[in-house]
Amino acid sequence: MYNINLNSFEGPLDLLLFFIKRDELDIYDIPISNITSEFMEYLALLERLDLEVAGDFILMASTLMQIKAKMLLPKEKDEKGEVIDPRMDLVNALLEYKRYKEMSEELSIQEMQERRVKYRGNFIGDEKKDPDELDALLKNISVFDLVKAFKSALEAKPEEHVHNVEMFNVTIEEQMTEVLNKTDFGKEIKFTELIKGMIEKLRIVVTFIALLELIKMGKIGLKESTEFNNFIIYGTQNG
Amino acid sequence: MDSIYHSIIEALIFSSDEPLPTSEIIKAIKEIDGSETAITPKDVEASVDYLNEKYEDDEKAFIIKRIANGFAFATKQEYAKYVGFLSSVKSKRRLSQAALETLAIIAYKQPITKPEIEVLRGVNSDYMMNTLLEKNLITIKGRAETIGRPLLYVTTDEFLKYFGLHKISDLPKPREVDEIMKDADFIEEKRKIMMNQIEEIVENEVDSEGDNKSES
Amino acid sequence: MDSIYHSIIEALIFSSDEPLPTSEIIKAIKEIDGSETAITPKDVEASVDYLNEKYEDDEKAFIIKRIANGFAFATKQEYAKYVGFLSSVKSKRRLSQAALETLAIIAYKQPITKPEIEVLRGVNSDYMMNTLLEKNLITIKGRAETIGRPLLYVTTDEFLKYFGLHKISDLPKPREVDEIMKDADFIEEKRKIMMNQIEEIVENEVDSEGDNKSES
Repeated sequence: MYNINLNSFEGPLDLLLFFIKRDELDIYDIPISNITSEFMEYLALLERLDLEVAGDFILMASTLMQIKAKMLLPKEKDEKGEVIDPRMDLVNALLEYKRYKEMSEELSIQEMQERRVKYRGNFIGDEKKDPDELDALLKNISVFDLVKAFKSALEAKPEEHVHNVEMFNVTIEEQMTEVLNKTDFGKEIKFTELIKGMIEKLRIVVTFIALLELIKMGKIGLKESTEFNNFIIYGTQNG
Repeated sequence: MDSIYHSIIEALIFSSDEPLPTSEIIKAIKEIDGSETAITPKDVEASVDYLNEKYEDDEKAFIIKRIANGFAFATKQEYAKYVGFLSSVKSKRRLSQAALETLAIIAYKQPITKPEIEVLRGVNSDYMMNTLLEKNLITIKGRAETIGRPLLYVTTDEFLKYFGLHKISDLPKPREVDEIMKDADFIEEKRKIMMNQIEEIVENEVDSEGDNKSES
Repeated sequence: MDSIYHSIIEALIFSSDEPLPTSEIIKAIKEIDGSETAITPKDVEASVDYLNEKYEDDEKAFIIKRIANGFAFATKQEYAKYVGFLSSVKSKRRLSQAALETLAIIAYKQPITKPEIEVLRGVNSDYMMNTLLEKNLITIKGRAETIGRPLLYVTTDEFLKYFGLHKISDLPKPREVDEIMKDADFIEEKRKIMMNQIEEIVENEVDSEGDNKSES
């Protein structure tokens, strides 16, 4: 990759590392004057192409010039009396950046390997059954939930049939049979579906009592539905 | 048919997102191994039967089923209880989009009443509120002084912990969110075009210098 | 542990559409078979090892992988060509160098703020952060206690899944700065060898991806 592929420079640090590598420079002793002029040539090239030069590159150019100027001045010393190399911060930044650039190579390897692996694709065939102990069944449903669902079912009914006082024969036993038929062989039915089409409040009330009776007998189970004020009824007997 | 194809067919069915028809299996194999590869629908059927016998012998928890004109892996019925429990736990655990939306409104507008939340969301939010209360992500803190004195909801410490925040004011500000999500595609596109242009020119220049060792 | 649990664990992992943590496996088993069931995380680990040995012996096309803090079934690399041809899932574009670089910094230094990332990379990283957030490879988790209280970024489980890692500590350790310049080309060499090994297959994959070749 010694061809200059500008697309692969992720920023000024990357470009500087490229120069260092290409010219086999000692990173701890960068010829700051040379590298600054290389860097400036690159910026000039961008300008020649009439392209907007990214701020990050301009910032680096000014940093390089600052270092270059400092190199010409008498050396500063720290508290211990040791000479401060004006290039030190830049060198540290380059090394730290290089470190993560390496790690991105590692990630790239991981990425390639992982792309060759596929996870299981579809799950529609899996047999699923909710745990069928009574405890688990009623775990998240309280009597309060039942009453709430019942109440909301009643409230949702249109009021117009209130005056139609009719005689109709519906018994708890009949409704129990109906519920059992609908939940035969472990089939499931939503409460709202069960009472769908029941116009008379009395029929809903009787059905509800039938439900309570069947739960008591352990012939059906209830479980939570994702819908508000609804629950799912299902048979616990196979046939 | 070479026995290697048992494993290839196994891999294909395993990784397919849909039940995989015989024709697709043959197509994939011929595409990779060459169109002259001798493999017929009968071979595929035989291979699946062979695999299923092996799973039976080895007491694997899964088999290959014929579903909707294709083959798909499925766990066996014996394990339905366990699998069912797992999936019910999972569906409960995931914070749905609706719950998240409700939570977001409460987090940013707290303290807030349920009617206010419902005006903002435009839907009844009883179920969501219950879910969030159950998960201890929100709680009730007093009543509003307005008519009916509705309950006021606030987020909990659990909420802060979950999102790694010290206090509520640490939530990203709407302005910050805008900034994070702002459409930077434009800038990136521009950069790419620019880079491609320069690349060409620089490569020409470098080539003419003549001293570049070309690797890769 | 009873050997029946091998099959149950197999079924549980097989049926899960996301990596399944040990704790979930134990929970499901105890929920169904009773809380007194004697099964420990070590048992689960041993069971997975046992199952994988069996898959190896029986030349199955898949194994159980440890990934994103859990277990998941996955095809072996040998079948990449075939499954790659079939599926569109992985034909996503690979991450750009800039994205990988930004991710590497976040992965190793998390939690980290955007200003810190930009100092390390030496470039404005708005676009990259935005891309990584959108791909759900990173997310926001709280704020730093420093001036301005900038947002803190961390990697996600999706990140682990994308790179096939079990946990963050599985990432190769970065080398000390001193070592880096001594043999600067070490990792690049390693990558090249790696690349050559799988070049052929990757090319096949790229070919079947068809349309996105603009990155290099």
